Amino acid sequence: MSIKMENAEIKLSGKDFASDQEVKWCPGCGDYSILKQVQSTLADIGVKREDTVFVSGIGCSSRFPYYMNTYGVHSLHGRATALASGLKTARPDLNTWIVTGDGDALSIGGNHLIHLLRRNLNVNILLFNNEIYGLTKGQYSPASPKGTITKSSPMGSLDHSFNPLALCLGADSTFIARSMDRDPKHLRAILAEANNHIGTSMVEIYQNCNVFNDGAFFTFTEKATKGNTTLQLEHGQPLIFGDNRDLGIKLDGFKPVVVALDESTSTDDLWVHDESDQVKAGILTRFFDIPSAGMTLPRPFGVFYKESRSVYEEDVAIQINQAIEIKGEGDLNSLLAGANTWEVI
Amino acid sequence: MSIKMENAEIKLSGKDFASDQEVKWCPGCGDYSILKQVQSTLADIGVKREDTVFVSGIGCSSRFPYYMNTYGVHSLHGRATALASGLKTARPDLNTWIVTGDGDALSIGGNHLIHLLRRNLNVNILLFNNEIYGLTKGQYSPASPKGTITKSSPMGSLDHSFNPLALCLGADSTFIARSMDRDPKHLRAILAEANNHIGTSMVEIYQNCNVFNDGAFFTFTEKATKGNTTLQLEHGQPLIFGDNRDLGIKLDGFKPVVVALDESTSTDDLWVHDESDQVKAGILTRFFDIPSAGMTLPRPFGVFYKESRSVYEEDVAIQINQAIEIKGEGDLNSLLAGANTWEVI
Amino acid sequence: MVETKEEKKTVTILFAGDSGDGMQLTGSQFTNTNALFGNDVSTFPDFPAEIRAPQGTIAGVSGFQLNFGSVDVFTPGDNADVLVAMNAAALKASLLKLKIGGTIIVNLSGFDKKNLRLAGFLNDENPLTDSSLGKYRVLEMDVTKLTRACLADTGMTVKHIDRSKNMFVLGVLYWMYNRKLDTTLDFFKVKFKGKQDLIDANTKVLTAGYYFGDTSEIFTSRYEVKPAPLSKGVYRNIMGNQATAIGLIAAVRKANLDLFYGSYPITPASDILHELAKHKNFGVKTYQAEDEIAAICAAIGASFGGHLGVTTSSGPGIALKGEALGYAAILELPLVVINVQRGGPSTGLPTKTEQSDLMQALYGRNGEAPIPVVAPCTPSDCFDVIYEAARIAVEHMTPVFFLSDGYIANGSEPWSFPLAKDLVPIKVKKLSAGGDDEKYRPYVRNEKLVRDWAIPGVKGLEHRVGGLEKENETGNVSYDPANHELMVKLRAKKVANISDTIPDQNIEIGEDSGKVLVLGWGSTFGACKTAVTELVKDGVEVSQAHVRYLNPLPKNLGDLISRFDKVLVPEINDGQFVKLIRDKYLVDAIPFNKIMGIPFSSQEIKEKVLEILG
Amino acid sequence: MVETKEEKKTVTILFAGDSGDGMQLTGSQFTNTNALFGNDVSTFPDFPAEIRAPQGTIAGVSGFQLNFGSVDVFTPGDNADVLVAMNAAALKASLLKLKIGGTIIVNLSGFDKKNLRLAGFLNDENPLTDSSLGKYRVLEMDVTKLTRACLADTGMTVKHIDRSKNMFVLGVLYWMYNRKLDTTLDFFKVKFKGKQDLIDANTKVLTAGYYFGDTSEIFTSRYEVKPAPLSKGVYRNIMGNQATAIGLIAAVRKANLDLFYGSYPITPASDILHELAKHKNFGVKTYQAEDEIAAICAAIGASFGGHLGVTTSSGPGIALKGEALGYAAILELPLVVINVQRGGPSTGLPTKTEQSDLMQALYGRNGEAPIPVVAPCTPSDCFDVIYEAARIAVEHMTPVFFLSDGYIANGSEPWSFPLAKDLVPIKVKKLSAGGDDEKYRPYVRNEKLVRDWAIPGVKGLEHRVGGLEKENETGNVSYDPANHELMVKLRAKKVANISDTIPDQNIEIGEDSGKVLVLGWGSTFGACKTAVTELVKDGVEVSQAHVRYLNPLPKNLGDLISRFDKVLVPEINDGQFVKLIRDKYLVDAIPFNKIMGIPFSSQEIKEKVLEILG
Ligand SMILES: Cc1ncc(C[n+]2csc(CCOP(=O)(O)OP(=O)(O)O)c2C)c(N)n1
Ligand SMILES: Cc1ncc(C[n+]2csc(CCOP(=O)(O)OP(=O)(O)O)c2C)c(N)n1
Ligand code: SF4
Ligand code: SF4
Ligand SMILES: [Mg+2]
Ligand SMILES: [Mg+2]
Repeated sequence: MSIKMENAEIKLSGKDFASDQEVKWCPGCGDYSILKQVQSTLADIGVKREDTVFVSGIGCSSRFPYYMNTYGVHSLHGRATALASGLKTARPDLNTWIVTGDGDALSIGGNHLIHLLRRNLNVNILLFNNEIYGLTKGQYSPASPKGTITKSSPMGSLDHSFNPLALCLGADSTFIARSMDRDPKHLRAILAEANNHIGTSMVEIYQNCNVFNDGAFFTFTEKATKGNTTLQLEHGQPLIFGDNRDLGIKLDGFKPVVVALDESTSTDDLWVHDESDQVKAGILTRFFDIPSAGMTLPRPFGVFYKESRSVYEEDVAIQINQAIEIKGEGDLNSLLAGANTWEVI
Repeated sequence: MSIKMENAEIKLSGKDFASDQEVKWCPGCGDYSILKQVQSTLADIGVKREDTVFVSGIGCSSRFPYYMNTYGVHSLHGRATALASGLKTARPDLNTWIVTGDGDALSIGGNHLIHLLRRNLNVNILLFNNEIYGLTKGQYSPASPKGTITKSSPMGSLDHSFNPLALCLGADSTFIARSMDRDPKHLRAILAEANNHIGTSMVEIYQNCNVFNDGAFFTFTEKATKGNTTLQLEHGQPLIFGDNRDLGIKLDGFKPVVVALDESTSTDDLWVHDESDQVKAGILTRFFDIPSAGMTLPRPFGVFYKESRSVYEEDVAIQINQAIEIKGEGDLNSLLAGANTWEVI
Repeated sequence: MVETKEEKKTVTILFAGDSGDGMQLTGSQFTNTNALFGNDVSTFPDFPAEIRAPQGTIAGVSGFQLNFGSVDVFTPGDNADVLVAMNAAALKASLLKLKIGGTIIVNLSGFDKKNLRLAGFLNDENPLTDSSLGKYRVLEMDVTKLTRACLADTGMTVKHIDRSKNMFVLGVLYWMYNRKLDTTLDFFKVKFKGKQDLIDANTKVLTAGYYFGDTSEIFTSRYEVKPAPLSKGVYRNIMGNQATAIGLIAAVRKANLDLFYGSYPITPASDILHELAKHKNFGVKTYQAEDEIAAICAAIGASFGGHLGVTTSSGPGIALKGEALGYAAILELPLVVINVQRGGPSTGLPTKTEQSDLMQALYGRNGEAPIPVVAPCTPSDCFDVIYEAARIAVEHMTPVFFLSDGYIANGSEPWSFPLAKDLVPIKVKKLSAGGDDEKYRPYVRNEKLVRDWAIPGVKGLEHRVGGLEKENETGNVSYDPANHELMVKLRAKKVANISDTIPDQNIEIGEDSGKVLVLGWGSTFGACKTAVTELVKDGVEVSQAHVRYLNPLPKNLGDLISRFDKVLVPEINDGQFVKLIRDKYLVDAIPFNKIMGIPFSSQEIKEKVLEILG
Repeated sequence: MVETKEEKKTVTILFAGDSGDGMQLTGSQFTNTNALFGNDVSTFPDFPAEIRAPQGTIAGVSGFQLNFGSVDVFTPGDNADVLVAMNAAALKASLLKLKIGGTIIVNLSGFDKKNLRLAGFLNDENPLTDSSLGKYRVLEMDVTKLTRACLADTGMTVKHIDRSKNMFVLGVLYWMYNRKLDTTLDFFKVKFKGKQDLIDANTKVLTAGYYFGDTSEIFTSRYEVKPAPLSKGVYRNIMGNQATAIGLIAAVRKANLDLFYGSYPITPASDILHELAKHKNFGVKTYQAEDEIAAICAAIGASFGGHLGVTTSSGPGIALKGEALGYAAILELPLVVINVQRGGPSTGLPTKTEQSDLMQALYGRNGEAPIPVVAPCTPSDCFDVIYEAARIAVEHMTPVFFLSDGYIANGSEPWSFPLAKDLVPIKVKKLSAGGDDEKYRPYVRNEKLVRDWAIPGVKGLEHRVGGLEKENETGNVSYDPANHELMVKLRAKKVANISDTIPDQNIEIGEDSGKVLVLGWGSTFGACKTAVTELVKDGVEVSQAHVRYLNPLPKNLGDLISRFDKVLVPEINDGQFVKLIRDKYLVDAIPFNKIMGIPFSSQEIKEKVLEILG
C-alpha cells in the first residue's frame, strides 16, 4: 500500500513556490541558497503546492516555511519532527518536509529526531547545519567542534560534538545524505533523491552563518580548497577525489586510506561506494575522526546510505484496515451499549 | 587531572550497601538479581557508601536507589541522566551510578542519554532492558520488537525498535557493554569494568519482567538454549561460542558469518575481538539485524567497545583553573564595581 | 438452617486483599451483577503504586469498594457495611473504613503466622483471636483451604488453584445478596475462551462459594437489595476512563472527523489509550509517542491535518505539555487535552486521586493563553463532558482541557447510554475550497470570533501558522504593539464567548437561595449530593451547585452565588477553585479541603456544612 | 556662531537606525558618558527579533532610548526630546515616540530613493521635503558622506568606513550636550585592542562629529543637563541581566557556596549566561544544557551535590520546567529559577517585554507545589532581588522564582554598588557530619519548618530523595493519606513562613492612606513612580506601593491596601497580579493593562489614575 502523491497539472516554476513574505535572513546567509534550491526542486518534482507542507522548529533556518507558498507550520523549538510525525500519520497523502537547525534538531529536538528516524515516516528532513545557534545570536551548538569560542563559551566549548550522521545511522535511519548551501546543483540532486526515498530522508546541509560562524565550512565549499577536501559519493563508483581527481580512498581492513592514483594504484583498488552497505556508511560518517595515514580524509557529500523499510504511517493505515476487516467497520451504537446491558422499565 | 576516589577503610560487604527499605518488586523480577550484584560489586570495588550516589528516573527499575544504603536520587521520568550530569559536574569526586529502564532511557529520556554519552562524564549507566514499560503495567517500549502485543498495542506495535547499543555508539559513547540479570558472575565482572572505565560507561542489562514480558530473553539466559545463542566477548580472544564451543564467527568482508570449528576452520580464521575497534563494535551491535548465511548470529555479551576520551567534568575544572591562572581568583569587590565608576560627593 | 432475609436500601462492600488476590476482578464482577440486576451502583478501586508490592504487607493491599442500592447512590459509600479481608494486612489497612457493627468476612489462611508478621502484628498478636474486633461481626472461613479442596482432583497446581480463591468469596457474596451467577459464568466463557479447564475450574469454585453460603452455618441472614428506581431506559455499567474513550469516538463520528490520539503512558490515564487501541475499526489512530511533548505536538500536527487531535496524561505529564498548550492556543486549532489527575506534587501519589491540577490547567503556560476547561463529575459523566470538550474544540477552534481524576477514571456506575442519533450534532467548519481573496487569510473570524479550519490538500488555502504573534486576519508574523494587544484580547474574547453556548449553572439540590451553597466541581459531586440531599431532608437551608464548565464559567454563576449567605467550596486539593471564585465574584467563599489522595465522604461534607452554619 | 546654552532637567533621546547601524552601541556609549558625568540615567533598547532583518525596512529598525537628567529619573522617558534617525524606516517607525516640537537629527543619505521605498513611502513621498515634519525641528546632515570624507585617506573600504558613522552622530550629541569624549575614547582602546588603525579611525570620526556640531551652523543651541543629586557614593552603570549575573556570584560568595548555572539559550535571558561565562575565575560552572529540562534537572543535581543550582530561561523555556519545578519543591532543595519574561503566549514576541508569566510562576506545575516568587523593579534592583532569591533558596531549602523581564534585563541605570562586606550574610546550614540517629532523617525540620542540607560525601547522612510523597521526617516513600495531607501543609507552611523574614511592604510615594493606591510589581516601577510623584505634586490623593515579594506577600499588604478607597494594579499583561490581590484580600482592585510588548509611559498611568478618580 504505497501512497501516491498526485502531480501538479500545470508545470510550476521555483518562483511559484515563493510566498509573498519578505525573506528576513541576514544578507549573505546560506539559507537563501537553500530556499532557492528547495523551491526549484519542488517545481521539478512537480508536486502540488496544496499537497505540500513544510514544518519547522525555531531558529533562523526554521523561518523557512514562511517563505514557501505551500502549507506551513512554524512549530516549537525542537518539535518539528514530533509535530510532523502526527501530521504525516494523520495525512499520509501530504508531501511533508521538515526544516530544522543543528540546535533545533540535535540539541532540544534530539529525541524526537531519533524516534522519527526509527519509525521511518515518509518525510524529508533538511537539517541546516551551521554549527551555531544563529537566532539566539551565537552560542555553540551540539554540532560545534569542542573548543569553539562563542558568547556562551568565551574560553572554548567543552562538549564533545555530535557526529550528526553517525547519530542518525545509530538511530536506524533509512536514508542519510550530506550536501551544502554553496553547491546548488548538488543540493538540488540530493533534495530530489531525498524526496524519492520512501521513508525518512535525513539530509544534512552545511550552511554558512556569515554573522556568527562565518566560514565554518569554507574549506569544503570554496573553490580553492574544495577539490582536495571533499569527496562526492556516487553509488557504484569508486571513491575518487582531488583537484585533478588523482586521489582515491582504499580500505585497509576497516581503515580508510587516501591513496594517490598513479601507476601503482588503479581505480580498481579503490573502495566502491555502495549506498546499501550500512557498515561502510558508518565508516564514511566517521571521516571526521579517523586519521588516515599521513593525509586528512576528505569530507564526503552525497547519499551515504539508503535502505528500504516499511513506513510507519502506512503500517498504521494497514492495521486500521485489518481491524475493520476482522471486526467490521465500527458501529457507534454497539460501542455505546458495550457487552452487557439491562433495561429498566 | 584524574579524579581519585578514596576507598573505604573497612572492607564492606554487599549487605552493607542494602538500605533498610523493603524491596518492592514483584516476586521473581529480574531486578532482584541486579540489585544484589551491584551491592556486592560495590563492596568488591571498595568504594565508600558516603561517596556513592545512585540516580534513577521513574520505572520499576528506577526504584533502585531506595534499596541502596548510599546517597540516592529518584528523579523524574527520563531525567536521571540530566540530573546526574549536573551532580557530577558539580561533584566530580562522587562515584555516580545511573539506573534507568528501556522506557526511561530510550523513550522520554533519549535526548539526555545521547547528550550525556557525547559529553562523556565519568558515570556508569545501568540500563535495565526488559523491553516493556513495567511500572505502568505493560505497554511496549522503544526496545520492544515491532509486532509486540501489549495493552497499548493489542494488534501488535508498529514502531521499529531501537537497537540500544547501536544508538549509543552513534552518539559517540566511549564504553558500551551488555550483560544479563541471570548471569551474576558476568554481570559483576561487567559492572566492575564499567566502574573502571573513565568516562560514561553504558551497560545494557537484559532483565526479565516476569509479569508483563516474561521470557523475553529466555533463549539467551536459560541453560537449554543459551550456549548456542550467546557469544561472550573477550578482548583479544576469537569469537567462539556454542554448547561445545564448536562455533565461531568469521568476517566475510564486513559480513559476520557463523562457522563450525572443524578440520577446515581453525580458530585462527576467526574474528578476534578488539574492544578498541569502533567499526567492529558497530557490527557486533547489529547482530540482531544481520542474517548470517543459514545461521542465526548469537547475541553478544560483554564489553563491545571502549575508548579513552577526556571527561567533561574534568575539562570544566581545568577551565576554571585556567581562568583563575589568567585572571586571578575572582575578587567580588572588583566584580561589583565593574570597569567604570564615578563618585558622587 | 434459619434464613432471615433482611431488606437493605444501600450496601457498601469493601473487598481487600493482596495485589495478587484479584480483588479488582471480584469487585467488578459483583458490580456488574448488581448493575444488571437493577441496582444503582458506584465503585472505587484503590490499588498500590507498585505492580505487585510485597505480598502480605500493608503496601501490597489492593482494595475495591462498591456501593449498591435500591435507591440512587452517588458515591462508593462513606463506610463499608461488609469488609472482605483476604489476609491480615488487608484487615489492618481497611478496618477504619468499616462501620461499627459491620461484617468482616475473613480468609483464615491469610492470618497465619507469616501473614500476621508481614502485616506488622507483633509477636503472637492476632486480631481474630484477641478481642480487638469486638465491635464487628466476624465471619471466618478458610477460603484457601476450601478452594483447594474444591479443585483437588483437577490436577491443577496449587499456585494455579489459589488464583481462583477470589471466586469462592464472590460466590459467597452472591449467596448473601441473593444474586444469580449468570453474569460471572458468562464472563468466564469470554475470558477463558478456548481454555475449557479454566472455565470449569472457576465455575466450580464460584458455585462452591455460593453453596457454602447456603449450607454453612456461619451465616444467619441474607440480604435483599431491590432494584433501584432508575429512570426508564437501557443501562450498562461504565468506568470513567472507558466513558472518556468512547465519548471521543462518538464525538468524532458525529463530527465526521478522524481521531488522532497522541499519548504517553501514565497512571491513571493509560487505560484511555488501552481502550481506544481496541477500537481501531473506528479508524482511531492511537500514537504512543516517545514522551508527553511529542504526544501533544503530534496531536497538534494531526489537527493541522484535519483530524481531531487528542492528548492525554496525568499531572506530571501535563506539566510537560505547557509550552505546546500555549502554542495550540495561539494557533487556534482544535485539540482536546485530558488530564486524569492524581496525587501531587511531582510524581506524588501515582495511584491516588486528587483535584490539584486545576490551576495548572488554567494558568500553566507562558503568556496570556486562556484555554477552556471542563470537568466531569461522575464516571458516566465523562462521556457527556468529553463530548462537550470535543464540541467546543472544533466549534471554537481552541484547545480544551478535560479534568478527570483517578477517582472518576477508575470508578464505575450504571449508565443509561444514549443512542448515536440522539447525540447533539457537532458542527465542523472545514473549508473545502479557496475563497475569492487572492491570498487566503487564515485568521479572519466569524461573529463568534472563531477562525476557519483550512486543511492541507485544498487548493487556494495554502497558509502558514506559527507561535510568533500574528497579524490580525492575515496571520503574518507581526511585532506591531497594537496588533499584539488586539490579538491577545481577541483570543481571550473568543474563549470567553463560549459561555454563550453552554448551559446556565443549575442548582442540583435545594432551593435557589439560602444559607449555604455547596459549590463543587469534578469528582466531589457524589459526596456533595449525598450530603446536601440528607441535610435538606433534615431541614437545613443548604443547596448544591456543581460546576462542569470551569472556564469560561457559566454566565449566571455570580448571580446564583450571590443568593446564598455562605459559599462552601469542597475540593480534594489545598484550595484552587475557591481562588477563582473569590477573585471573580469577590465573595468570601470558604475553602474546604482534603488532601489525602482519597475522596470526601458525604459525612465530612455534612459536618462541615453544619459547622459553618454555627 | 551664536551659542546659547539651555538648561534642561531631563532629556530623552531615541537613537533609531538599521540593525546594522550600531544604535545599541551608540546608545550605551552616550549612557555611560552621562552616567559618569553624574546624571541619573535610564535606558531601554528595543531591537528586532531577526538577527539582521532586511536592511532599510521598518522590521529592521533597532532603537535605543535613554533618559538622563539632573533630577532622579525612573524610566527611559515617555516621549523623546530628540530622535536620531539614521534612515527613513527609523524615522517612520519612531516618529510617534517624539514629543511635539522635538528635534530630529536625520542622516540624509538614509533618505535616498531606495531607503524611502524600503521604508514604505510611496512614489516620490519624502518626509524631509514635504511638510509632514512641520511640528518638529529637523536637523539634517549627511552623516554617511561626512564620515566617508573624514576617513577618505585611510585606505579603508567604504563598507568598513560606513560602520563608523554612528560615531559621528555620537560626536555631534556629545557636542550638543556638552560632554567630554574621554569615556568613549577609552572604550575604543579596549574594544579595538591591538588594532591601532581602528582606534584611530573611530577617534577621528567621533572627534569630527564633535567639531561638526561646533562649527556647522545648523545648531542654534547647546544644552546643559547638570549632574543629578544622586546620594553620595560610588556609582557604576548597570544593565539588568548583568546585575542578575553578578548578584548570583555575590550570593554564592557570601554563602560560601559554589555556583552551578544550568541554562539553555533563549532571548532575552541568554546574556546572563554570557555574563557568567566570563567569570569562571569565580569558580562559576556554566552548563549549556541540551534543553531547558536538562538545564533545570542538572541544576537540581548540582544542588543535591551542595552547589547553589540556578537555571534561567524565558517564558516558553520556563513552561518546559514545570514538572521539574514541582520536583524541586517536593525535594526541598535550594534552586533559583530566573524567568526573563518576554511577550507571549507561545514563541510570542521574543525581543519584546511583558509581565505575563506571573501565573505560570505561581501555578504552572501539577499538584500543590507553592514556590516563593520575587521580582526586581529596576535594572540595578536585579542585584538585590536575585541576592534575596538566593538567600531564600538556601535559608529555606526551596526553589525560588525570580521574575525579571526584557525591559529590565536590557535596560540600564546608575548603581551605587555595595561593598562585598556590606552584603547581608547568607546562612547555609549544610550538615558536616552524621547525627546521633542511627538512620539519618532528611525531612526533620527546624522551627521555621526548614530541613537540613545533607550533602553526599558526608558519612552517616546517606539518604534518598525523590518525587514520590514522603513520610514525614524519614523521607521514606509513603502512601499514607494523613501523612500526605501533613506534608502538603508543611511544605506550604514553610513557604508561607518566609513572610516572617521579609520586610513589610512600604509606601514608595504618597501618604499611607488615601483615595487611590497604585499597586505595581516588577518593571512598571519607574512609570508608576514618575506618575505618582507628579500627581502627588499636583495635590492628587494617590500613593504608590510596589511589591517585590509576590509569594509569600508581605504580611502587612492587606492592611496597607485596606487604607485606600481604590486600588489600581497596572501590569504589562492581561491582569494577573490583580487576580491574586482580589482573591486574597477580596478588594475590588482595578486592573490596568497594556499588552503591547512595551512598557507603560508614566503619562498613561497618570491618566488612568485621574480617570478612576472620576
Ligand atoms: C523552548 C525554547 N528554548 C529556547 C529557545 C531559543 N532558541 C531559539 S532558536 C534557538 C537555537 C537556534 O539554533 P539552530 O537550531 O541551530 O538554528 P539556526 O538559528 O542556527 O538556524 C534557540 C536556543 C526557544 N525559542 N524556545
Ligand atoms: C512525565 C512522566 N511520564 C510518564 C510517567 C509514567 N511512567 C512511569 S514509569 C514509565 C515507564 C517505565 O518503563 P521503563 O523505563 O522501561 O521501566 P520499567 O518499569 O520497565 O523498569 C512510565 C511511562 C511518569 N511517571 N512521568
Ligand atoms: S544569524 Fe546566521 S544563520 Fe541566522 S540569518 Fe543571520 S547569517 Fe543566517
Ligand atoms: S512489573 Fe516487571 S519489571 Fe516491574 S517489578 Fe514486576 S516483574 Fe519487575
Ligand atoms: Mg544552527
Ligand atoms: Mg522497561
